[in-house]
Amino acid sequence: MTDTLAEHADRNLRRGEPLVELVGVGKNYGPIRALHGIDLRVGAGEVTCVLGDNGAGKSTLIKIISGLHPHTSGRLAVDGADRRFGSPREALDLGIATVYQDLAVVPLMEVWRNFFLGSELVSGRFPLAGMRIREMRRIADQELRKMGIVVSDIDQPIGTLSGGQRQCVAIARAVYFGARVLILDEPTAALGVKQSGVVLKYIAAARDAGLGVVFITHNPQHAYLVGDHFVILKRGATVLDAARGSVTLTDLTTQMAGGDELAELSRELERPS
Amino acid sequence: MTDTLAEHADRNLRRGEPLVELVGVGKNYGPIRALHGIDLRVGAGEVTCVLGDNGAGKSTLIKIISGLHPHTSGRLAVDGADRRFGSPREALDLGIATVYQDLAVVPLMEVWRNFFLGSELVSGRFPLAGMRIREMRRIADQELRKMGIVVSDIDQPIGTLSGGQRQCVAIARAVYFGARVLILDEPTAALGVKQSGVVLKYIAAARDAGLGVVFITHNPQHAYLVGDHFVILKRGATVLDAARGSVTLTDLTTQMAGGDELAELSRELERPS
Amino acid sequence: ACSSGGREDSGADDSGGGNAPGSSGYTIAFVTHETPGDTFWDKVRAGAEQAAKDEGVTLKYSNDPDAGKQAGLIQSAVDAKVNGIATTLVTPDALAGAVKSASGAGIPVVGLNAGLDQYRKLGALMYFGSDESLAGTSLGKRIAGEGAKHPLCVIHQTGSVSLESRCAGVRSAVPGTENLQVNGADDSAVTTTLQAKLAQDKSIDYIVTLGAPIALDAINAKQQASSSAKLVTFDLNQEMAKRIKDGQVEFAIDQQPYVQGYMAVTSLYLYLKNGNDIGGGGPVLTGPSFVDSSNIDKILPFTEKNTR
Amino acid sequence: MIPATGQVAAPGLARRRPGLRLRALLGRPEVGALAAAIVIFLFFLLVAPSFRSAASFLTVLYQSSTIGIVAVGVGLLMIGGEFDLSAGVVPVSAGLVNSMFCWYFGVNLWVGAVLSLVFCLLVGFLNGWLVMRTGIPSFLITLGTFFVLQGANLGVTKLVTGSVSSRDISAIDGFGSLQKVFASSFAAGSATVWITVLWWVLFVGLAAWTLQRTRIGNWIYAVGGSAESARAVGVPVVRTKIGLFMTVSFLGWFVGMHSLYRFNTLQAGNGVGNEFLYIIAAVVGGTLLTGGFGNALGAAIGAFIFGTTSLGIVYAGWDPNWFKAFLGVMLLLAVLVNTYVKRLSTAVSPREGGLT
Amino acid sequence: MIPATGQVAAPGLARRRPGLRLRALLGRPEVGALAAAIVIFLFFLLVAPSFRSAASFLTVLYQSSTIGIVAVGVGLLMIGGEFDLSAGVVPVSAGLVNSMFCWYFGVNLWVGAVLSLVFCLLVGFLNGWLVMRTGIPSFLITLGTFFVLQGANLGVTKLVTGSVSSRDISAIDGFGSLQKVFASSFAAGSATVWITVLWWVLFVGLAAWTLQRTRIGNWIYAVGGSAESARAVGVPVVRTKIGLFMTVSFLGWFVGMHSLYRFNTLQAGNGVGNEFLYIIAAVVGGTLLTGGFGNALGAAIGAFIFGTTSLGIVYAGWDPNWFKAFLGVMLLLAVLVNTYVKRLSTAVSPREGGLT
Ligand SMILES: Nc1ncnc2c1ncn2[C@@H]1O[C@H](COP(=O)(O)OP(=O)(O)OP(=O)(O)O)[C@@H](O)[C@H]1O
Ligand SMILES: Nc1ncnc2c1ncn2[C@@H]1O[C@H](COP(=O)(O)OP(=O)(O)OP(=O)(O)O)[C@@H](O)[C@H]1O
Ligand SMILES: [Mg+2]
Ligand SMILES: [Mg+2]
Repeated sequence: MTDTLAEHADRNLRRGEPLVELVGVGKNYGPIRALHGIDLRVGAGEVTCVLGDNGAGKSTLIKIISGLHPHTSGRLAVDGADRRFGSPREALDLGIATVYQDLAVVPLMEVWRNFFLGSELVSGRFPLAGMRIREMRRIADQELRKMGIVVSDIDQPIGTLSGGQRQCVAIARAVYFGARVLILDEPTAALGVKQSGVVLKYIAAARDAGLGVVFITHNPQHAYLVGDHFVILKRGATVLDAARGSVTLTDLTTQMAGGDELAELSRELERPS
Repeated sequence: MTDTLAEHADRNLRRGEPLVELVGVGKNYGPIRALHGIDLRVGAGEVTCVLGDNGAGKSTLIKIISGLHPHTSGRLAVDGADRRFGSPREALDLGIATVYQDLAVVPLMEVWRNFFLGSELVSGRFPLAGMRIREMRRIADQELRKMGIVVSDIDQPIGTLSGGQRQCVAIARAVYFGARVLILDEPTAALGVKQSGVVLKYIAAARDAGLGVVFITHNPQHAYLVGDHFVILKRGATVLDAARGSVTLTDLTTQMAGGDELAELSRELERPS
Repeated sequence: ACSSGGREDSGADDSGGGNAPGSSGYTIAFVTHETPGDTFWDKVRAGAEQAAKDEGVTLKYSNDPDAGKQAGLIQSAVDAKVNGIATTLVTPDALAGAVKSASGAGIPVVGLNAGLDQYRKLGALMYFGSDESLAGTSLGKRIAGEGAKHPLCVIHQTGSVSLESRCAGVRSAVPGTENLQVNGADDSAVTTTLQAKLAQDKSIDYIVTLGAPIALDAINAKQQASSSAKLVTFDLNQEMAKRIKDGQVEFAIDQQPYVQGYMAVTSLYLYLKNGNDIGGGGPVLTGPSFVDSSNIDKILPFTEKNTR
Repeated sequence: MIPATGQVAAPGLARRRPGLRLRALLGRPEVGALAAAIVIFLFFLLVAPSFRSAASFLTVLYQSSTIGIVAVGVGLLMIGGEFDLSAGVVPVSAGLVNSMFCWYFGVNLWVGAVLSLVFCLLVGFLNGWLVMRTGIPSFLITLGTFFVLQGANLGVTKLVTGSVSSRDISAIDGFGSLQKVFASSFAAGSATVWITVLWWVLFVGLAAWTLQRTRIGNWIYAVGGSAESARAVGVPVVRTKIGLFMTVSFLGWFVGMHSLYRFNTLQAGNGVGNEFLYIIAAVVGGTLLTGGFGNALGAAIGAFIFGTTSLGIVYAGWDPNWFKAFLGVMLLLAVLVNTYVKRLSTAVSPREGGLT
Repeated sequence: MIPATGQVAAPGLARRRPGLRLRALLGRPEVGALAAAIVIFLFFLLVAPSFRSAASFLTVLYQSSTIGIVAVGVGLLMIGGEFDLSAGVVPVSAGLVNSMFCWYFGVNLWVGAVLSLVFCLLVGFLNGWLVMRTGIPSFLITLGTFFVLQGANLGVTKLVTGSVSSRDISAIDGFGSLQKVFASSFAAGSATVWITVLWWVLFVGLAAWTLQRTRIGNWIYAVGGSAESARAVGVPVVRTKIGLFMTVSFLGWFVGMHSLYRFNTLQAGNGVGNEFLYIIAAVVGGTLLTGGFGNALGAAIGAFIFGTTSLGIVYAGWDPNWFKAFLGVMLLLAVLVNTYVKRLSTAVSPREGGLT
């Protein structure tokens, strides 16, 4: 699937070029202010990690970039042009693909249909043209296998897969369709060590293929393995915005947890093994 | 909330006593064999960690113990008596509380109603007796605060909370109502470092209060911090079943990932910082 | 019986007599546009069944208020190769095709209840019934004679052709006639709607209901609205007959549904058996006849037997 | 034990902000419906002079109550995620059972009323039991019951009385007392107040209490919102749903008793189509068709909107040929006002919320 | 690049096991419905001698086609997660527009037919647009349209023709050719085959193709199964749903044309209640009321079951007073067979699946 990335990547990407830029972006859900004054820059060939506590506004941020919710203040530019997405389709058409935290799958539909949903392969341009079903099933199966996921039947409703398997389908889909920007909202949350590793490799591969990646995670180790740029959100505002060179893993962990909790925790919970 | 645990724990628990025992348990979903021949023992004051790849059958296993799905073969004993749960209520009534991977919350209902759902505090025994709403709201808010989660309005529908916040509600609920056995299916998946730490402390506290804990996770570090007993599943069968004394964290990681992937990965992805 | 007011054991089955069912060997399909549960059609059917019993005919009754579906029912009777078909012709244009296919298959068709003007054109042999607009006109003439200026015609089924033509008949005699739609499936809705109308327009001097059960609701509504409008109605049933007797309803216009049913079957029987043509090439009118205080005593006992 | 770090949290954030209380009030599902009801009511006050009297208002209330009593039950059931299409004919069946049993055997009407109650509860139980047992959608199960009852009403009545309406029972013992309970009225000035209006208020109050303040109410929302989740946390899903079906048929029985003791006789073919009105009332009142959201008061207001509109058009004296068109426009208007008011108060509608 | 470790996986596991193909076939939503249809059909063959002829079968097919054509559209719409209550009166409106326009202005009937088509598509568009625009449930929006159309049908017809049915148009230009298209029939042996049956087959085939093999079908399932998820992955939810509403009204127009050119005149009050039959047909055929699951063939089979049952009872000569009761029992039977067959083939019903 890393080869998938290289194959599908837009050929015009040049490392370091800004793909998506947010300036002073804010978002209110009715009375609830979920985000305010966020600046963010996603460059080609770079991985931007967004970290933060639960409820900090990470998902809200990526929903704005992926066109799911429009922002209520500030501005969002893609390739230098100001945009205000009316629907995720517009973002997708610009090559921005997203793995949502709740995965955005349709439980009753087959795995392969979910994989290609919204970007079906058709055999003609007229509305009732048949889909290239065999090909779609093959690709879906193949891309899932690349992640180490073997579903017993690519035709089974995605609702019957395990949580992690569903997560993998969503990731595989985004990787397959993301040509310029890849956004991942806690992609490794439901995954085992092996699958997490695969996902991290994908992220690295996407970066190497010149894509801009936004990676949301709660795991500073994971973030530090692949990130070029780190943004920490707290209650809807940026509290840290640093390049890889200017922070260490320890800094990151400290900032995120508000104290090096995990180390302390190990000590606290320490017991004979 | 660790005090919550101590308060709510059954006073008759004695460390080491078997609470739940599974012998040769299996489960088929129609044609799909999700589990077979599983032996498991949950002792009072012990943490049993269940690990395994995505789709290995971990969730299926805990659904059997919590009464959500009946097993199709083998036997399940609680306190030495053979059982076959017809509904989760029966398990709950035996003091077995569960955090499901998909959380089992009702999105449109208020946070506090979700917290107390199925175990409401009422002011009388007749069917139309009023609920002690003020008290329930207070307790729900308090238990969430203990986890470091402050929802802006305890009356907001739980569907509007962030993924991690919802996860915390489900955990807080199980901890509050679990008197003898606590089952947690990937409780830290959606959580930040801080909240994960809180959850691990809960697990330790539950163990110290004499409860039996089943802890499912993809994070061997987390598992090793608190576990007394480790079970690894692979394609529905047990591949490792060991006490804390007989495995090391490295063994565990190796077993889970089929090779010490993460270390290798770090090397693979290594880049100048 | 330990409580009064209930059923009185009438002993013998008064519709007795007749031949063994089907002894004549004829099967007759009887198709109407009844909306299920209407007392009027219940009597048409009772008449038809009595005739079938008397003449040893096997009767197949079916009904559907939707014209297209009624045509379908006639078609299925043709498929089943019955010996004769009696049908109402309330929507002659819509039924023409089905009736023609029956004649084409050599099955005699008799019209009843509605379709006075068109039954010949469709190829039906005989016709028994009144005519809705004729009945409406005669009712209108009578109340006009009594000084009606502003009658209210209550339609209890939206868009029903037969009910609309009754009201149109009334209006042709009394131009001040106003229509009102009510939900005939719900007595309280009928009552309150009428009540509201009577409150809204105090000048209403006559209420014309188009079915006996609706007239009973109208009595309720009149009381509630303390209206002094007079109440007249189409069709009879037992309860309503009592209301005529005690003067709460001025009169009812009756087209003798029992006769329509009975004659339709009988005429087919005679045509099949004996080649008879009843009516001598013209329609046989079963109404309209008026039921009022002058003749109610005679008619009341029959309503109890569900034959008027 | 270990002091949980999490306890240190920005104080006051969970306190409700000043604006929130008003918003919370406005956000209640029935507020939009109430606003809509007021708009529609004022509208008819304006256009229909004869609408402006206590008598008219009470007529509207009466009409609303006959729909509203069952609509409240249907609303609860729909919040619980199920439909009951048999609700329209159950009242007629109830009345017929009572009426014909007592007429045929000549026993006191109270006996028949109790029998009829048992019968209705059984129908409700059967509906619920079949739905839960077979897993077939309630829409289909109750559609079956609807047809069966509709047919049986007609068939049995014909068999017993020889005609398609029940016989006059006003002379049978017990009529007077039953009429007092179910169908009496008293004068209030020039107007008549029907007892059903009071019963309606009572049932709505009870339903509202149950939904908001009791554990059963909690369960109703839960089984409608997500039956699987509810089951997982120990809610007795089956019992709750069966109970809801039985509530609907109980209320159906009640309205059936009213019709019977108000009109003495019943048409066996009646009631068809009312099941639909109940659903409309509930949905206009803000109940979610897919379950899990709604309110007893809302359903009552929905019934009131429907009653006001259908009678208001008559009071206004508009062309009856266009009746349904007016009704449609008014309903749409009511729903629009409802939605608009709800929008004002919350950003997240249940339709939008939930996912993502 | 880096060889993805994940590629090493148990080969053959994703290959379908031998039992799976049969199971997959049995698991298709229409198989249960088909079994039910066969059971019902055999039953009537057994009990009703006059049912055993080609003519009867074709009459049943014709009857089923008049329901089935619209039911297929309604089925698609329901899979897409929406209702259309106006579907019952749209055919009547369509016929009336055509008939009265041409009668009043004396123009060729083809002009009226096209005008009527435009009108119907507009109604469908409006339904869909309002639903998507306001966020109000389609149940309520189309209920409004239903009432408005029902009222307008009556009001306009009375205004134009002075009665409640349209005038005979068989003498106006274009009647013959239109009748050929919409309402012709030909003899097949002793029986008559109506052209609507052929159209029905065509529409079902088209709908089945669309659902299973085209991207639009994919979108229909997706917007019904989870509109938010579908939107998130770039499915044009609004366009898809509006398109579905327009499909339903297009098919309604078609059936309206058939009625008009078969019966020459139309009653303005007709069609009410049919919307319900369409929904029943779709649901009996295995469509999920909550959307996201179902099948065009299933809806067609549902219509066939309904047609067979309602005519079968007539052919069997059973007492029409009990008609509805028989219908109810038969429907329940069909649904039970359907469910049972589906159970045989899969363990996970959509009701159970999904969550947890
Ligand atoms: N309702 C169901 N119907 C059919 N198959 C199911 C169902 N639920 C689970 N399965 C299958 O059973 C297997 C085990 O699933 P389970 O959810 O127990 O995995 P898991 O170990 O919890 O995985 P994860 O770590 O991804 O949550 C999977 O192959 C899954 O596809
Ligand atoms: N649709 C919504 N309506 C109202 N409030 C919302 C909505 N979605 C999110 N919120 C609120 O916005 C805030 C930020 O939520 P968001 O989902 O962006 O957090 P997050 O950083 O992704 O958290 P997590 O790590 O737990 O996923 C939270 O307080 C949440 O309650
Ligand atoms: Mg999030
Ligand atoms: Mg799992």
